[in-house]
Order: sequence, then structure tokens, then C-alpha cells
Amino acid sequence: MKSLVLVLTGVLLLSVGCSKDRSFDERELHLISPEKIAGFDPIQISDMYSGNEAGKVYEGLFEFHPYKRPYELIPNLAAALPVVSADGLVYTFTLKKGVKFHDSPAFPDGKGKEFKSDDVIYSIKRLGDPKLQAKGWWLFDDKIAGLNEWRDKNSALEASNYAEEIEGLKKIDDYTVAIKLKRPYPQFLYALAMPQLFIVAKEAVDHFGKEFLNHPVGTGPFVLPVFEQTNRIVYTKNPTFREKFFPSEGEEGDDKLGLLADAGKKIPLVDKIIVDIIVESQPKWLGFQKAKADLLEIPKDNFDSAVVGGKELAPDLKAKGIRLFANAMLDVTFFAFNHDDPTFKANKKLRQAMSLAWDRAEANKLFYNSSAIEAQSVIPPGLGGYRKEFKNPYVKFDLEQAKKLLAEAGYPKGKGLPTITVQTRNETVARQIIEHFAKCQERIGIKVKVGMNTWPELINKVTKRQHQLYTMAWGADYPDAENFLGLLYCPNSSPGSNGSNYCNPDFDALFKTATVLQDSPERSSMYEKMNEMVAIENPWIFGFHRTKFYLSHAWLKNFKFMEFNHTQFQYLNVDLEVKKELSKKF
Amino acid sequence: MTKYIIRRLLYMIPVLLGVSLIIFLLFNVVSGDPTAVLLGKNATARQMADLREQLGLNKSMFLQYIDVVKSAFTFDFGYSWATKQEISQMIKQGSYPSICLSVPAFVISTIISLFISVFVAYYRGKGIDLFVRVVCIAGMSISALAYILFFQWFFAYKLGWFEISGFEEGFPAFVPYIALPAIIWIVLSIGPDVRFFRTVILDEIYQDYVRTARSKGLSEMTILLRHVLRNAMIPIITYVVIQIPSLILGALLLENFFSIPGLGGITLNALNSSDFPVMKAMAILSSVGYIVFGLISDILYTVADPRIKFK
Amino acid sequence: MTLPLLSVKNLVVEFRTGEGIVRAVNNISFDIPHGKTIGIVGESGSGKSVTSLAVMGLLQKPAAVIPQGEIFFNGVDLLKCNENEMRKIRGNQISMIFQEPMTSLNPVFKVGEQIAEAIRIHKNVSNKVAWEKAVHLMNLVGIPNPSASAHKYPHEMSGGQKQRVMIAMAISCDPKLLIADEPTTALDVTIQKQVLELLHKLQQDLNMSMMFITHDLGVIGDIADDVVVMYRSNVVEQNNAQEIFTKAIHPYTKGLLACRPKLGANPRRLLTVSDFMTEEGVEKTVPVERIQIFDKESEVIKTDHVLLEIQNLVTQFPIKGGLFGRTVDHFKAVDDVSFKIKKGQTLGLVGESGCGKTTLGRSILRLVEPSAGKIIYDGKDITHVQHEELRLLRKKMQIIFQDPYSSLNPRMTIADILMEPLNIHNEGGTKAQRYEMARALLEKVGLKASLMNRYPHEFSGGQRQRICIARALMLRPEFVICDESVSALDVSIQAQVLNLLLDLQQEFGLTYVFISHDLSVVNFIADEVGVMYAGKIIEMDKASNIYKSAKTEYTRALLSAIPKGETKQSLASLV
Amino acid sequence: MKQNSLWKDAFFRLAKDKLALFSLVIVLIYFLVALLSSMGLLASTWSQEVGASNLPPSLEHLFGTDIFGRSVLQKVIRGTQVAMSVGVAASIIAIPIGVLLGAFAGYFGGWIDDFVTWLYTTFSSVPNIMLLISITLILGKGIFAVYIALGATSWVTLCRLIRGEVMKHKEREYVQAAGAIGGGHMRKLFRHILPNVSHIIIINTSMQFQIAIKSEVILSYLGLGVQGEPSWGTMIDDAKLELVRGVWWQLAGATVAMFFILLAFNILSDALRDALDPKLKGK
Repeated sequence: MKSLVLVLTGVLLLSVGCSKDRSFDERELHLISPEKIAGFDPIQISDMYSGNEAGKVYEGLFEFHPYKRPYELIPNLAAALPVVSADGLVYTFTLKKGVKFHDSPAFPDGKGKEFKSDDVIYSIKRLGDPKLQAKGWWLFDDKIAGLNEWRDKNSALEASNYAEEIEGLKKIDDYTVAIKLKRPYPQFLYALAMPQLFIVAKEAVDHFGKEFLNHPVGTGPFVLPVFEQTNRIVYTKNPTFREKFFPSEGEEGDDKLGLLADAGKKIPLVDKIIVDIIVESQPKWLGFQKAKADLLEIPKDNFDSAVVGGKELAPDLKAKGIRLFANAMLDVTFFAFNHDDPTFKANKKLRQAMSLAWDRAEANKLFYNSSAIEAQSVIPPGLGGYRKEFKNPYVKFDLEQAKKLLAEAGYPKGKGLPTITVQTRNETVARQIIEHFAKCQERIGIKVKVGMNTWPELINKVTKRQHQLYTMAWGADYPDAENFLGLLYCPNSSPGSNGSNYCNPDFDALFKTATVLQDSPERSSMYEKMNEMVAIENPWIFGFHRTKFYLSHAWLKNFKFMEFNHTQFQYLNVDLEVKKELSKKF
Repeated sequence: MTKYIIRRLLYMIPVLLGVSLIIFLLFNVVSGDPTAVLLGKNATARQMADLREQLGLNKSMFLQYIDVVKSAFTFDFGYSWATKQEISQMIKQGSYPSICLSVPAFVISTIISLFISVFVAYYRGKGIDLFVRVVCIAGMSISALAYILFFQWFFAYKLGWFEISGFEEGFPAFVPYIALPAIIWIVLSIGPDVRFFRTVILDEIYQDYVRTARSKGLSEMTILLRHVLRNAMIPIITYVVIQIPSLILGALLLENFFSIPGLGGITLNALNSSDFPVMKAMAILSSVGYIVFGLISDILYTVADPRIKFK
Repeated sequence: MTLPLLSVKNLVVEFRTGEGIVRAVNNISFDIPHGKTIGIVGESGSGKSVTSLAVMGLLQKPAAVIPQGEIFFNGVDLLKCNENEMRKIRGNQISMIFQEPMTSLNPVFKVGEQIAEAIRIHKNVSNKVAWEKAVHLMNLVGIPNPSASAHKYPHEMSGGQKQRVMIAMAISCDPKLLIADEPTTALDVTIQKQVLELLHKLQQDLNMSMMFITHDLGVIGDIADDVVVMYRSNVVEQNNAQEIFTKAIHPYTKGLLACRPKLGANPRRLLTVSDFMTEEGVEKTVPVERIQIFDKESEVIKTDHVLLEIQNLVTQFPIKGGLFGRTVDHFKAVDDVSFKIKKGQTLGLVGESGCGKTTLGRSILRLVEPSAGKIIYDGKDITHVQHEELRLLRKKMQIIFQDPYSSLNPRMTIADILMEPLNIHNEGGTKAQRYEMARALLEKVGLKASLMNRYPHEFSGGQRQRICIARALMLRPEFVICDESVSALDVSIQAQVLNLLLDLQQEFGLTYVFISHDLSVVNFIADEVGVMYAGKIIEMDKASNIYKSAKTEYTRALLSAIPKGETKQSLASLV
Repeated sequence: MKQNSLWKDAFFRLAKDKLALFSLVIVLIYFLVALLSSMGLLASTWSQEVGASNLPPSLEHLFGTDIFGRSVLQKVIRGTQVAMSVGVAASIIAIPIGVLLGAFAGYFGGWIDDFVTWLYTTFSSVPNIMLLISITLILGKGIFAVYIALGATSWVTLCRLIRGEVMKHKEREYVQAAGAIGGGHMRKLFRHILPNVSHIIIINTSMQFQIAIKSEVILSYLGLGVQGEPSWGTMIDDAKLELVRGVWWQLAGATVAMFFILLAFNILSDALRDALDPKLKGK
């Protein structure tokens, strides 16, 4: 038995000793995903991290320009922007020619077939397939002529009939598709850039069946033959990838930063992408510092060790050539009242009092290292509809006024008000934010309690309207304020995205008119009006527009913060010389 | 003997039915509507209703129970709600890393604990015995989390002896990854193990046959290793074998912190996404493991203890 | 004169306990010459076992301390040997057998292996040779089919065989001294006799010295050359066996000799140690002869009223088997037993362990449900009465169990224990009155009333048995079953309890069924004796007749196995 | 001779063991702290700010302050109340179930025994952690759910132990004697057998207590535990994030508080077993 222990210890030490050295020959990109990846079926994707992975192997008709800001939609699988009919309902797309799907056993003789208009129609139909209950269905629900009818018809059938033609999805030839909308949908093209609308091949879906989600067969720059439920995903360069070149334009100043150095080169620029899934923040942080990853979204709790005084990169990190990226996000955090609850619905003053009692500056300091912007209303800066000058009179810290309003609301010093439970996700920071909120409310006499939920439970409570107050952050799906304003649109009430069930007929009327307009100064001013009108009503307690921080090692080239970054990774590059040189420091 | 095994195997049926019942009560009856989990934040009411129908949630309770029972006997657990993956496939893929971590850790910790217990039993009542006991108890009284946070930072990062996190398939590639979590596992389990083993060994040391062995002129160490340990093995085997099914689940926190893609991580993930089919599958899986290994430990009894004869 | 093999000089052994230092052996000295057997006799707690463990160097340290004394073995002071040296002596030159053969063998090793192990330690021989020697030894100690039996595990052997294995192990290295600590106490009387004979024979054949420890002077007479009598940690008398038996000097020895019921005489009362000396150990001056000893048959009042009649009683236990634990067969513990007891009489039931006598006793009381036959009590068939009727029956029929340690609830005070029967049957008036009754009865069985609020663990075995008797009598029963009620007691205590039982029978007019494995005890107390064997009563007669003219071979074997309390010369002639 | 019951006797034996006595005192102190806290006499102001955010331990703030400037010491005390209440509640639920089922099964045997054996085999077959997680998940979180979940899992061990012990005692002669004097089943079981196996309850409770405390910490850490009140688990959860910033005192406070009560319970349950279980007497 003793010898057994010796042998085991020996093996242990030996293998620890010969742990692998880094290679400097291959252009490998090392990334971290902070959440588990569900799978690679585009229509089932609902989170950003799964979208990022799918974006390495699949492509949509459009993508966002990697460097230009504000975000600009550029054709990806489409050859150009579509031709839109005068009534804005019919979009005609021309497709790129010669685009090949990945080689896969799904195709006859294993060679990837060419991408054609049938694939576009199939991929959209698939999103509406009632048998699949796609998570992305909301994007096209009641949008495309004939698609909802097709969906209803098929829900009674044994298997959905894809052969049936749909009025709104018309193949004109192999490289031209015409899509007819039911009503104007200005966000339509944005939707076509989203992971849910990545193009898949029918052959692959049929061949792999239920296992399709583990066998991504796309047209994208990287290939992944099989996805296994491991914590490491390794992509290799797609050898049959079409001719796609690095852009030569960007935002002003990008060339000075060296972001456009690779302009005109064929992409992708790296041979391999290795994604490690690391959930806990300590190993993520330690791993990055050991150069196990090239890029890191700074976990909030490691902020102080990375950033000195909220601005400068810590000297020890700087010495290693590490760079800091800080970018405002297109998001908003909020405490949403349930307007089904008469306590809140009729009582604007109560809502305002609670908003005034919350010390946002302190919260910002505690939770966001003072990097976030206090939200005056729903729309984040960077989107049309946001007006920098606008200040919500109830987004400030004023205990006196809060107390006054609370008394006017009928609850002097909080008397008569029951304890309010705020529902949130079971995450440490989420809990702490509410604890802080509760502490603030206690000052004016309102008792607040934390209710922790798993994500699905929280969704469940919100959709079933079983909450008083819940807190959440909303990130943009696409760069259009409609995505934010819709959160307060009455017809979107639960189970829709308006979890507060707030209804304001004036707002709704404006929303109806504005959202069918194409992007224009006129629309923006309507958005502004809505944004400010709803702000003083305080249907929510507005929180923050947050900032995202990234750290990258010196050898990572071409990285620029991107809100919709599914397709970003093909543009990244690794400088092997620098890596070799700097690696000595780790 | 064969009859006994058959009888015990047959007894698995009512226990499995019971386990299915508990799981059914917990996940099908008491718990709420899963459709929100499946459809994400932008679900429509219509979609939710359709999905309920498709998932068979409108079926009668009895039929739903039958489904649970069926899965307990066929191991066909269906598909995950959160990831849409086939659960048996997830289990298959997840068990390898879990086993890579848990089996060596378990074997080594058991062996080390046995050695320490024999050692302290030899010096029972002396200072060293008290010292080891106090260290064991003190070690048990510290939160596992504290060990994980500190060890990862110190041994993997500061000293760089091990990989910080991750996993690779194949021996010995996985060793640098599992070594540190395995060490934490060992540190965590030595305390309770030694405490239990020591008690068992001391129970035996005061038996009459030990006096007989002494009167033969055997040395104290020989008595401990040959006579006492052999008898103490009987309760130790049960204690050890019954832990094996929990090894399959791995260590939830360890796997999470070290990014080991094992069943523990899957379970934790399922918990966080209210993925009931996966949680059901894990519960059934570990219950079956528990029952099977319970039987194995009973059979091993006969090997260790000639007095027990099963009819 | 040659040096003795073992010489114990001024030995003192003390134990450090939580309560302080307890002296277990107080300055004793004795010798064991070459080739002789020394018997050490004394009741439990007298220090005799501690002495033997001190010789073996097996006292539990650090609790046990030897502050003084010397133990010379072949001229070497064992107390000065270190552990290594002691190990070479242990099992090799001095070996030991213990009281409990059931637990003294390691249950997970084959018996052959356990014997061979002892050989291997001390003799440099191969495994094979050691095993062969072990088989040979097993043959020597009379285990049938030794080469097959060597492969058996201890649990597969009977108690007697196990003790033979222990003996084989002890003699495996031809020791010069064999210490036997109560080697036969746990065995049936017929087996006891065989083991004694075996030990005696081996001692003679191998020319060993033997230190034979027992509480039973009767046994020692059969085997020892010299006897050392220990009492309360001291040696009170030592002499050669003949002298001890014929002219004991110390009152304790006299008491021990007198208190054992003898088959020949049938006295009304037994003499006890307390007849010879006071609690403090001072000899009583009243001449022993002045204590009256009657022949009991002459004066016991007899009636012809049959109190209990048993007709063809069968009690069987199911033997489970098969796939689902069905009952495949039955084991008949009591097999077609019939007898009658007249009021005021005592029926003795005697037999060896496993003969069904205990089950019979419990069947009569319906503590175990009989399978067939009839129990007729006071003219009424009680075989199937239930509930209230059965409860009322409990008032009339009582039982006193064997083990005084386990038959009292350790969590109840004596007062609670004694009053409980009254509470159950709601008798005896108020609580105070019940308490008074309990107190009176406690005094009647010879315990002080001041002990009422104590807990059982504070009492000695004999005292506990008195409490058990008191509890049984609280409801004034007519009929009492004594199930091995004195078997667990030291001989001198046993005599006291037997006397008490007789006194109570006299006073309350009780009818007893007295169950025991000890024929001499049964013979003393019973009017009529039934001999049980394999669930049946094979012989039944008046006590004196059984002794004088046993009809069955088995009874005669039982009788002859009873230690005679005579010296070993007589035994030697038997062998 | 003193007039001692076995309990008193055991207590005196325990009292002689200095370490055990010390542990007992620690346990009592924790109970006292928990009691005072629940009566609002201690740490009632835990939710108030006492200083700046994340102040390290100082004379003024013994355990430092947390992210909101609340006193970590007060949070630890409040957490003590939660931890102890969980232990107590779990025992209150588990003891009656475990003892009654175990006693009936052991005493009556037959189908009752079959049923109870089946019940606890089934319960013990489902891994505890799964059962805990599912129950809290389904009962909707909060301390009440934790009570129920821990109660529902901890009766099993007790039930099995009591059943085995009752089976042993049922054959003892003092129980037979109780039958012989006319005592019925209930009297035999409750008056005679149960008091004699009650030490099992004590020993088991002291072990289950620490399991309950540990489980509460893990559940709270997973976000399934106590809501809106400080518990050691949530404090450790907080600390997980704060540690890299060098804020170690919250973790230290909770860990130290947990360490001493677990240590005390561990030593105490060992000592209780030695003192109460006659089998181990003198070892």
C-alpha cells in the first residue's frame, strides 16, 4: 500500500513538472468565456456568450462594422445592402457568390455546398418552426407576411412542412431573395445581423437531427467539427473560407492606434482560437495574469487591483505591457415597479420618493468604481433619443424631498407601507446592490428586502407578475432606442419585455408612430420626447449606464470594444514576436 | 449468496420507485412553470402555451410520474431545458473529468487517512494523538471555500506549481489540472476520515482477541496492521464504498472554481438555470449509484467478515 | 530445593481512574513450582485476573501502575523487562487462555492461521511447517478432523472447540507456564469437564506449570496442586489443595467451601461466607455447626393443588429462506413438553445452553407465543388469553431473569422500578402507599430502604438480583419463574440469593419454576427436577431420585461433570 | 456514594474533560449570543452604517466594516443567530420524525419496519445536497425553506440509529421484565426503551447541528439560503469578491465564527459520545 502511495505521488509530481510550455509558432488567440455555452444552434441562442461562440463559425447576412462608430451595418453574406420598396415592406437581397459551407459529412461527398438563397429562406423558416420553439422567435413574430400563418398551420402537424412556400419569403434566383414584411419594421436589418438569424444549411440540420446543436456547419471563418460539453473550445481556421479582407476604414483615430495596420489582409488573421470557459472570477483573473488568456473582461471585483484610482492601469500590469479598455455600454440598469400593484401604480410620488432616496453616487462608487453614468431615463448614450442635457428631477439624492414626497404619497415616514421585496438574480453583486438600496430606503422609513432567484425563476416571477419590484440590466440587442423604449410599451406587458406592466397611452401612441420610421432626425426627436416624458413618471427607478472594462496583453492586436461583437474575433491578430518577448515576464 | 444479491437487486425496485416519487413530487408537482426557462426573456404567451403542450406538462400527474419512473429505469432522461443537449450525452461527457478528479483524490485521501489513523491509534492517548485529532477537527471546521480561494491563489498563481484552472483529456495531460483540486479534496476529507477510522480502530483495539494476540507475543504494530485493521476494515469498507456514488457527482464547488467540465459543474449550472430534467437526471443517477454501491458494500462485507453469510 | 518457575513477590497493582487510585492487588506473594498447577481462587474483583495480566505484562498502561513488587520467571524479573523482551516470553514461555472463547479469537482469521501465527512468531519456521504444527496441535487438543477444522473460522465452531483452539494456541510453543484465566466458566458443565481434563492431561504430558484462575473452588479442586485464595486484593490463604479442602483456616475460604450446594446433602439453607465472617473480614465467633441445617424434605408444606399444568407444549421459531425470506422450516425450541406443578412446590429445569429451557419458561408466561399445546394455570386455559386477561395474569405469574445487569432499566430509580408494577395495574393506593410497599419489600429482600432513590448501576450484581426479586414480588404473585437467576453471580452471592428465594417461598407460599444449567443448584432448590435436552424433557423425577438413580445416559453425564470439590487425586484416577 | 442518575454521571464525566467543558461553554455562549440577538438586545443595528466602506479591523470596529460601512462584528453576530436557529429548527423537525419512525420501526418490526426502512433508504438514496437544493428551490427560498430542507434531510440518520438501537434494546431483559409485569407496548417503548436510547439523540443532534450550520452556509453561498439578513454564508459569498481587493476581514469574521462553533460541536459530540455511550466508557 505504501508503494502505491509513492507511485501515485511520483506520477503526480512528474506530470506537474512537465506541464506544457506555450508555443510561439502558431497564431493562437486565447479567450475566456465567463459563462457556459449552451450549444451552437443559432435559433436557440439567447445570451451574448453563446452568440459570441456561434459568431465564430456562422455568419448572418449582415454584420456591424468592427471599427466604425456609431455602429454601422455592413453586408456580410449579403452582397450589398438590400433594395427596399417604396412602402418599406419589401426588401430584396442579393447574396455573395461562391460562399461555401464548412466541409461536413452532412453534405454528399463531405464537401461543403455553396450558400444560396434557399439557405436564407430555410434559416428564417426554421426560426418560426413551431416544433423548435426558438428563443429568437420574438424577432420575427408577426413581422413577415405569411410566416405566422405557416407556423400556426404546422403546429398541428407531425413535422413542419418546409416545402410550403411563404408569401413573405420569395426566392427570386439562387442569389436573390425578396422578403415581404407585414408592416414597416425598421429594425429588420439589425435582426438579420443577430446570431438568431445566422445562416444554417438544411442538409446539416437534417443530418445531425437533435445533435445539430453540437455540430455547427456554417460559412464562418472558423470551424469546429464537434462541440463537446467541455470548458475549452478550440476553433481552427476555415480552409475554404471565402475571400474576405480586413477593412481599411474605421472611426477617426483608429489608424493612429494601429487598429487598421492589417488593412487589406485576408481574414481571419489567426490560425486558432482557444476559448476557456471560466465562471469564477478568481481563476479568470489569475489566469489572465499568467497569460493564459489574451483578453479579459475585468471582473468587477478585480477592478481595484487592475485600475489605480479608477483611471490608470496598475503599474505592475503596465510593466507587462497590458492595456486597459474602458467603454460605455449600451445598457441600462433599473428597479422596475410592478404597475399591477396598486401601491405603485397610482402612486407616482411614492415611486419618486424612492428614487430620490437612493444614493446613486455611493452605489456607483461601491459597485461600478464610479465609472457608470447615472441613468436619467431608459435610453443610454450613444443611441438616437439620448439627450445629454436632460436631467430627470428625481434622479438625484435628496432625502428631504424624498421624505416630503413620501408623506404626500400617504406614507409619512414609511408608515403604512408594507415591506417591499426586490427580486433579483442570485449573484453576489446583485444582492449587494439591493442591500445598499434597502439601506438607503430605510433612511426615509421604507423597509426593503432582497429576494434572490435563479435567472429562470426571476423571469418566471416577472412574466407571471408575481413581484413588487425587480431589478435587472437591459443590454441593447441592436443599436436602436426602440429596443429600450419597448420596455415600457403597454402591449409589451408581461409576459412580454415590459416587466413593469407600465401603461401610458400618450407614450404608447408615440411609440407606435415612431418605431415604424426609419432612422431619421425626426424619429430621434420623437424618441427624445418619449424618453423624457416617461422619465418624470418614474415607472422605474432608473439606475446606471455602465462601463465595460477590458484588459488585453500587448501582443493582442486590432481589439476595439464592440457592443455587438459576435463577428469581431476574425479581425483580431496576435503578434508572435511581442508575445515571445513579453512571455519572459510571466 | 446469489439469492441474496437477487433479493437485494429486487429491493432496488421499490427504492427506485420511492426515489422517483420524491423527485416527481419535487420537480413535477411542487415546482412551477418551466416554460420561461426554455423560451428566454422575449417569450410570447402563445409560445409558452404551445410549449407546455409539447413538453407533456398538460398530461395527468400519474402519467408524468410514470415518465419519471421510466427514466429511472431506462436512464433515458431526455433533453436539457437550458441547453437542449441530450442529457445522457452530457452525463457521458461530464463523468470523465469528474472521475479523473474524484477517483485519484478519493483513493489517495482514503489511503493517507488510513495511515494516519493507524499511526494515531498506535500512539493513542499520547500527545501526538491529541494533536492529530485537534488538527483534523480544526481542519474540518474551516469552510471549504476558504481552502479553495487560498490554495488557488497561493499554489497555482503565486508558486505556479499547478494550472490555475481548466482541464485536458487523457493521462497524464489532465494531471496538472486536477492536482490542485485533488489536493484540496484530500485536505478536506482527511479530517472526517481520520476521525471515523480512528474511532473504528480504537473500538477494535479493546476487543478480547487483541488481548489474545498480545498474549501470543505479537508486536503492537503487527496487531494493529494484521488483526485490528482487518476487523476495522468492515465498517471502513461501508463508509468508503458508500461514498463512491457521490464521487460521480464530483465536487460542485471544486469543479466550478477550477473550471473542470464535470458533472458537478453541470449540476450547478442546472441549478442556476432551473434545468429540472438535468437535476432530475443527476438525482436519479446518484440515487442509483447509492443503491448499487450500497449493495456492493454489503457484498464486500462477506469478503471482509467471514461471520456474515447471506441466505 | 530448586527455584520455583514463577515467583511473585510483594506485588502491588494500582489503577488510576477518574475517581483516584484504586489498588487492585495489594502486596501479594506466591510461587509456582516447575510442573505444578496453582489454582488462584477468588470472587470477581478480588484481583486474581489483574495478577495474571501483570505476569503477562498485559496490563493497560498508563492506567495500571505497579509501584512495588517483583515477578521472577526462571530467575528473570519480568517487571524489569522491556516490551521487546516481554514479547519474546509471551506466547513462547508463558502463554495464556482466557475466559471468553467466543470473543478471544479473531473472528476474521481461520483458526489454523491463528495457531500457526503464534508458532511463526517464536519459532523460525515456514508457513507450511507452522500450519502442519497447528493441525497437529488441534489434533492434540481433541478437535475432530483437525486438518479440515483448521480452515474453519471461529464462528463456525462451538464454544468448547474454540476453547480447545485457544489451548492449542497457548501450548503451541511448549510454554513453561500456562495461565488459564477462568477457562471453563463460559462453558456448559459437560464441556467444562472435558476441557479441565484436557488441561490437566496436557499439563502432565508437557510437564508445564499452570496458573489456574477461577471463582469456583469446586473446579480448582479437580485440577490444582496448590491453591491461593484471594479476597479483596489480598491473598488470604495459600496451601496445598488437600489442606485447603480439608482444613481451611481463613473464614473466607471456609465460607467458599460451604456455600456451594453439594449433590449429596440436601440442606434447607446454604451456608454463606457471611456466616463465617463479617463484612469487615473478621471471623465470626459463632461456631458454624450451630447454624441449623435441615433436610428440607422433612418440613416443607405440600398441597396437592395443581397450580400449573403444561400439556404437549411446542414453541417453534421460523427459519427464513428463499428469495423473499419466506418461512421454509421451523426450529422447535420447545418440543412437546408436558408437566404439572403443585402449589408451593419448586420445579427445577436443568439442561445445557440451547436446550430450550429459557424458551419454555417464557412460553409459560406467554412472553413468547407457544405454537401448540396448552398452558393451564389454576384450572384455566391461558394459552390464548389476550389483552386485559393477559394483563391480569401478569399479576399472578412473574419471572426473574438471568442477567441482573440488563434486567433493570438503567434510567429508572429503584423506587420507580419497584412501583412500576403497581402503577401498571393501578394497585396499592396512593403514591405514598405504593412507595411504602416498595420500601418494605426492598427491606424484605435484604436491602436498605435508604437506597430507594438510587439507580441500578450503583449496585452490585447480587444486590441487583435482589431488586429483581423484589420487583417480581411487588404484585404478590403466586407463581415465579426463575430463569438462571443465580447463574451470573459469584458462588458466595449465589448462596445468599438461593437462601432468599427459599425464605420468600416459605413466607409467600410461592410456586417456582427454577431454570438452571447447574444441576447442583437445581438439586438444592427443587422438589422435582426435569432434565431438558433438545427441546424435550427427557427425564423428570424427584430431585433426590435424579441424583441417586438417573435413568438416562445424558443425566448421568451431567451429574458426573459436576466438579466435585475434591482434590485432583480423584480426578487423576479417572483419566 | 453520591446519588447520581446516568445523566448526572455523564455530565460529571464530561465536566472532567476540560476541552469538552470548554467546548460546551463556547456552544452555550453562541446560543446566548443568538438568543440575545433574536431578542434584539444584540446587533439590532447591524444594518446601520457605522463608518466608511471596507474599513479594516481597528479598535473602533473590531472586525472592520463591510462594503456599506456596516459593522462586520454585528453581521457576524446576526449570522450567529441565523446559524443557530437553523440548527435548532432542523433538530426540532428531525428529532420527532426520526425518533418516532425509528422507534416504531425498531419495536414493532414487520410491515412498519419495512415501510420505515424503505422510507429512509429512499431518502438517503437521494444525495443530501440535491435534496437540500431542490427543497429550497421549490419552497421559494428564505430561512423557512432552509429549516424545512435541513429537517427533511437530517431525520434519516437519527431514524436509522434509533431503529437499530431500539431493536437491540427490545430484546433486553429489562424490557421483557416490563412486559412480564404487564406493561403494554407503549409503556415498554416510551417509558423503558426510549430513555435508554436517548443519548443517541443527544449525540446525533450535536453532530447534525454542525451539519446544519455547514449546509446553511453552503446554501446561502449558492444564494438559496437566508434572504435579506446577514448569514455567514452570504458573508463568505461577499468575501469571495472582496478578497482580491485585500478585504479579508469579512471572510475572516465569518470563518472564525464558524470555525469556533464547529470546533466546539465537533469536540463536544466526541466527548458526549464518550460520556454517554457506555460501550466506549473508559477508553
